[in-house]
Amino acid sequence: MEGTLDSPARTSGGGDIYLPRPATLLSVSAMTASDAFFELALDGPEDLGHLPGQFVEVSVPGMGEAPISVCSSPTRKGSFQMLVRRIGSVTQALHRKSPGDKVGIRGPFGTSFPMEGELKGKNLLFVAGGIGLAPLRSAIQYALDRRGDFGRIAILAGTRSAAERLFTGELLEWKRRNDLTLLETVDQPSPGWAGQVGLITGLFGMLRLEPGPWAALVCGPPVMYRFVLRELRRLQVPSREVHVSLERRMKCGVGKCGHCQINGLYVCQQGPVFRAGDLFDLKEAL
Amino acid sequence: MTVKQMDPASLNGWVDGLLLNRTVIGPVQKGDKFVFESLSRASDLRLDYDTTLLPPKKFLLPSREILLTFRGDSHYASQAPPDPFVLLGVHPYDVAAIRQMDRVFSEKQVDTHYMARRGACTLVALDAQAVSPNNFAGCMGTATVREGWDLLFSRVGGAYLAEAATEKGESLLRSAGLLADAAPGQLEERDRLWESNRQAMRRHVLHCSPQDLPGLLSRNYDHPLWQERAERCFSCGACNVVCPTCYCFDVQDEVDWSLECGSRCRAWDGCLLRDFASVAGGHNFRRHSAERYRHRYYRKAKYLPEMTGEIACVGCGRCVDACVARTANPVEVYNTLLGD
Amino acid sequence: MPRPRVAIFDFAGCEGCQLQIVNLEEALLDLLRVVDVVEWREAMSEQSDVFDIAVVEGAITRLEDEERLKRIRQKAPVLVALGSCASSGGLNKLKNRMAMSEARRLVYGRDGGVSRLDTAPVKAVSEVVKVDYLVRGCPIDRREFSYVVRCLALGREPFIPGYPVCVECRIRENACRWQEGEICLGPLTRAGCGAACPAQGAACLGCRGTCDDANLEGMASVLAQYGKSREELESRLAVFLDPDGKGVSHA
Amino acid sequence: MPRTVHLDIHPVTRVEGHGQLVVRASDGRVERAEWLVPEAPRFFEAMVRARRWDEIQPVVSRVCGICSISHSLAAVKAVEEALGVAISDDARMLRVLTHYSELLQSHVLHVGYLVAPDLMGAPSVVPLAQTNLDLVKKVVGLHRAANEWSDLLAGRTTHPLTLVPGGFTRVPAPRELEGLRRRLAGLVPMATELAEAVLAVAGAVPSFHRDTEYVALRQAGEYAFTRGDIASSDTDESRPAGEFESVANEYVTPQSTAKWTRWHRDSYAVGALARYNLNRAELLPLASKWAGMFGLGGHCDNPYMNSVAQLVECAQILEDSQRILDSLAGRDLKDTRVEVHPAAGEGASAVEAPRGILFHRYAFDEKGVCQSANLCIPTNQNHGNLQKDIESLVPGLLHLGQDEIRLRLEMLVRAYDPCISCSTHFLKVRFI
Ligand SMILES: Cc1cc2nc3c(=O)[nH]c(=O)nc-3n(C[C@H](O)[C@H](O)[C@H](O)COP(=O)(O)OP(=O)(O)OC[C@H]3O[C@@H](n4cnc5c(N)ncnc54)[C@H](O)[C@@H]3O)c2cc1C
Ligand code: SF4
Ligand code: SF4
Ligand code: SF4
Repeated sequence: MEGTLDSPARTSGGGDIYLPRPATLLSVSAMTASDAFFELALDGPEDLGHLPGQFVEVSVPGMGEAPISVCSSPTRKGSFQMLVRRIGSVTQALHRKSPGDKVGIRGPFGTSFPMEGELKGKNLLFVAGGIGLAPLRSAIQYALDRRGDFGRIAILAGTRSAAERLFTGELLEWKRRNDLTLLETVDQPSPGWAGQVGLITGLFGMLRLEPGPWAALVCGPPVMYRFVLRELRRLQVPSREVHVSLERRMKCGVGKCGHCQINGLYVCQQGPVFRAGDLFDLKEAL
Repeated sequence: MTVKQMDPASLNGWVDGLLLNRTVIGPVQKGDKFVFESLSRASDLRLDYDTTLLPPKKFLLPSREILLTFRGDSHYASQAPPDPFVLLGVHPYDVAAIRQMDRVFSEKQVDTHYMARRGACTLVALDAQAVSPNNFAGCMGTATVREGWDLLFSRVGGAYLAEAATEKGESLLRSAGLLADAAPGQLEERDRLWESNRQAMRRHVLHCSPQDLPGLLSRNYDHPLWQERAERCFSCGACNVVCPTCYCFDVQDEVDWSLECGSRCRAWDGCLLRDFASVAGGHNFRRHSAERYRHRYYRKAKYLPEMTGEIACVGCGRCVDACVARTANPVEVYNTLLGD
Repeated sequence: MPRPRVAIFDFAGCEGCQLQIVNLEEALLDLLRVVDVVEWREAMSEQSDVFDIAVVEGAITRLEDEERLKRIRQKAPVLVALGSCASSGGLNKLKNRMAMSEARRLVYGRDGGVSRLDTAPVKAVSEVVKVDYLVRGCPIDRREFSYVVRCLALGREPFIPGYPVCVECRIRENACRWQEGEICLGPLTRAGCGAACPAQGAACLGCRGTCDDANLEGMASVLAQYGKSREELESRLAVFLDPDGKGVSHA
Repeated sequence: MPRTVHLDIHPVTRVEGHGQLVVRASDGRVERAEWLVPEAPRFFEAMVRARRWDEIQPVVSRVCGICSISHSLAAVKAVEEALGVAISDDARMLRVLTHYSELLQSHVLHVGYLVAPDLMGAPSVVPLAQTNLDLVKKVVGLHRAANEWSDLLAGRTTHPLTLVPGGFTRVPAPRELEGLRRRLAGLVPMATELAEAVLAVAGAVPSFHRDTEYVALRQAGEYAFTRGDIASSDTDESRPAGEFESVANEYVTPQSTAKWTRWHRDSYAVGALARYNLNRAELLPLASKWAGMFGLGGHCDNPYMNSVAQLVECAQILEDSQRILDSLAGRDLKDTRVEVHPAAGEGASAVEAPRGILFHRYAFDEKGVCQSANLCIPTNQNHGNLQKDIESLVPGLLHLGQDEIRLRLEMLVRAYDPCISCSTHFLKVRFI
């Protein structure tokens, strides 16, 4: 069993679930001091075939593998995108890559935001803390590409400082659209930042949700969830309508290695996207 | 198929015959303990062993195993499957544990590495002839097993009875030549051996039925025992390493001196180890040793059973043997939760 | 990518760790293809002031050595502490248990005035300058050293276990020293050596320093179950793990 | 030809530890010719105080990474004497074998890695790997074999694990010993090729003689390494190990920071050449042949020839190991560890480390806790003699160029194979 340029790899279905498929980086660009944005395509004719919220295992031979969310929407075919924060071996190695270089891809893995299912027709509230905007972006793009399928769209985004804001071009674009509401904040006042200052929970006060069926999609650092969920309760978004994407340590992505367990749940199988209501009984979850 | 009989000398002769053209792994002595090892001659076998330091999982899920090799940035190759081998002399509780691993690695996304080893393995079980000091398989329903093996040996009186359950087992036994059928008296004796093993393998006595454990744990997440017992715990993971049902692993890449070629290896990991649930950036989802200590019991007796219907502890007692702090005894934990 | 230039320096120690580099044997020739060794007093006469990686062996025992180490650090983009002496001070720190005044009295009492003997308390390299990587052990493990060198050449973080020696010891199916009636420091000591000592029937002495969150209190409470005294434990700890007698640090 | 020379070689490279050489001469008159040891002292005697009897070996093993097996042997022997422990004959033979592995490893390292570059005009073994890869591979192969030999018996090459008071924590299986026997037999041709390669460039070994007192262990009927009495080339008198202080009369001289030792004269030499001079009659045939081949002769007082004596000892070690392994073959090696009970007492030992005779002494209280220690290390015993050699050598070198003088002096230092990291015990620390 081999996966090389000349002999297209088998997909995870029949062969070795640990064998990556080669992919080529189409573009690499720095987004902040520690985040870089990648566009890539699998070698060979196949599309990645992911759903919004799913992740892939990215390999850099010699460095290892890391789970990374696909941050682009499957509505945009041919290639896919990811946003990577430089924090360890694999992510550092990715930051050193240039267009044309190869990486290995396994997946897509995990659950997704049910954009084609129950979220259809609903109002969507996105809550993104820091790099949590990356997995949400695939769902935001999806909703914007199929704008007619959804009701109102509101996006709350927070970062620690203005310098850490991600996807600033797109944020500007979204800001200008009149079919969605974007509220942004940064934790600390930063030079050149004239917008809101304070924790993301502060944005909820500025939010006026019209009545209607709201669903929330939430992703951010571990400390954020408890406070955001409290605000969502206050806004009377039912917990079964709250979809959170969680991060855990993960080594295989396929439910074997045991690392990503939250109590009895596997983040790579029953997650990374969970319904908040399913997590309340789990002491380790939020 | 009928049960056959074999005297110990011809059993040895049969094993020596097998060794001519394949790998045979069996229990041998190491110091005053026992280990499973690749045999060089049948006379090294210690079929009277009580338990081994490590369970036979080390031949199905090696402590360190190459998953794939790579060359440059885009050439990956799966590791070739192993040659067939015979795993001989596995006690019933370890057979039960292997069955649990079989499920984990074959369900949903099939782990071809484990399954290739498993497929290459002919599993020859052996009813225990001695009971180790901390064994409680009798309480967990694994002192005897009626499935999961290809061939089962039981020592009754001066002879071994051999029963094959699969074609693999039968063909292995065929290589022993013509064997006499077991006498009815011998079969009765084997029943008595099973019954006595079920009784003897209760060196610690669980005060409830295994089926009650998930419910028991549901009620005791915040019980003070977790903290109290974890105070002595070294987070040394010995209880994970020696456990036949623990299979969690870590994956690391290594390159050779070319810096271009190398391999991706998986190695045993353990949920008691501090960094098991820590992520990049420094957050650790089970930072305190009490959280990890508790997780192990929950995983064995609640989380996995809720998925599979089976308690992920077969009562081999190895964790009790291996814990320097003497704090890893599952029966003590459950009985304390039961209030006994 | 040009080969990184490596310079090897030594301070107070037994030079056993440098010897482990020599003991790579044939692999040393491979190593020399991956890195360019520009200075190594023990093995060669060549010297150089320009290098990318400084490998420092030995503990720091004199003020003049602190100065020399600082000069090395200034020139070194990356600094690797080699072995226990450099990583933690090693067993040289046993000397610190004796009050300096007593040491001086004992020394000067007979042959006073020899300035070289006026040593300062022993320090680890990291107590004097910033250290980027530690290769622990007394002596270092050759495989681990090779692995770290390859990681540095590749530009990645080496994976060094934070867990105790018992993990590797159980994997090797060694007889546990505690069951043989000895005090083994494996449960408190960082793995990575492959449980070299228990594999040879000897108890772990803790030469690789403490593991993450080493549970010293737990160890003290376990002693009685094995009929061991706290005195005996402390004597063991003094050799490598806790030479200052301050209780095992979680560093 | 009146010459002005100003040399300050610091550090002398390709030796174990930091050494410094200072030579100053003007108008052909030597003003200063000095061997200095600027290495930091490490206070091992202080470090072992208050350690328990079973912690002595692990601690003092760290005196020196090159000769840790010798230090370990000296320590366990002295502890055994102090606590009144007698080990089995098998354990004793295994210890000799273990010791041999270190002697071979150290000698190959010294001759192959550190001295050969001088003889072949290279600054180190690194460029030799380009020009003389075959030879380097042979050296590496021998060194590896010696190390794996240590691994088998001592548990590892540096800081042995199996050597404890009472015997061995683990002994090799008979099949492992048989494997070792075969392996060692295969090394003889390899060692011979190394010896022949050195012989081919032996012309580069300088000729310099100074009448010297040599001190080494002597044991009737064997080329002594691990047991025997302390003997001198000056007299027939010998002393038991327990009286080592009366041999190594350490004294302070204003000339040096290092302490010197003297027995019958102002200084004496220890090491392979000393052992050869005292024990050459006991050499086995192959070693005798090599000694003849290199022209070591009946008594040799050219210190540069110490490296050659080391080569001769390699042959001796390989040959004697075969004899020991033959006698161990097929034997049950079970009783190789006796139980040790802590007790009050004092004990001393003498062992031939690769660099020369090594003395240890310890005293214990009734709980087996160390009360005092004294370690007397070969390189220390050589410092004074090396200084005397330098003083006598330098005037005859002044007609040479500065680089040549430097090389000759460095070669002399290297010939002694000083192990300065171990010698940093240069003041005796006594606890009262
Ligand atoms: C579902 C999911 C989606 C994710 N999506 C994204 C994304 O879109 N973008 C993004 O940037 N990140 C994402 N992450 C996080 C990302 O996977 C990690 O940051 C990444 O794995 C770090 O890999 P690395 O090799 O660079 O770091 P590593 O070098 O592996 O580790 C960095 C740190 O992790 C810890 N660590 C890692 N391995 C070990 C080990 N074996 N033993 C002990 N400690 C260890 C250590 O604390 C270490 O300092 C996602 C994670 C998950 C689970
Ligand atoms: S319970 Fe015992 S064996 Fe398990 S990690 Fe804790 S100390 Fe180690
Ligand atoms: S938890 Fe302990 S007793 Fe149960 S199977 Fe694992 S090692 Fe055996
Ligand atoms: S011998 Fe030491 S390292 Fe090994 S398991 Fe026992 S305590 Fe741990």
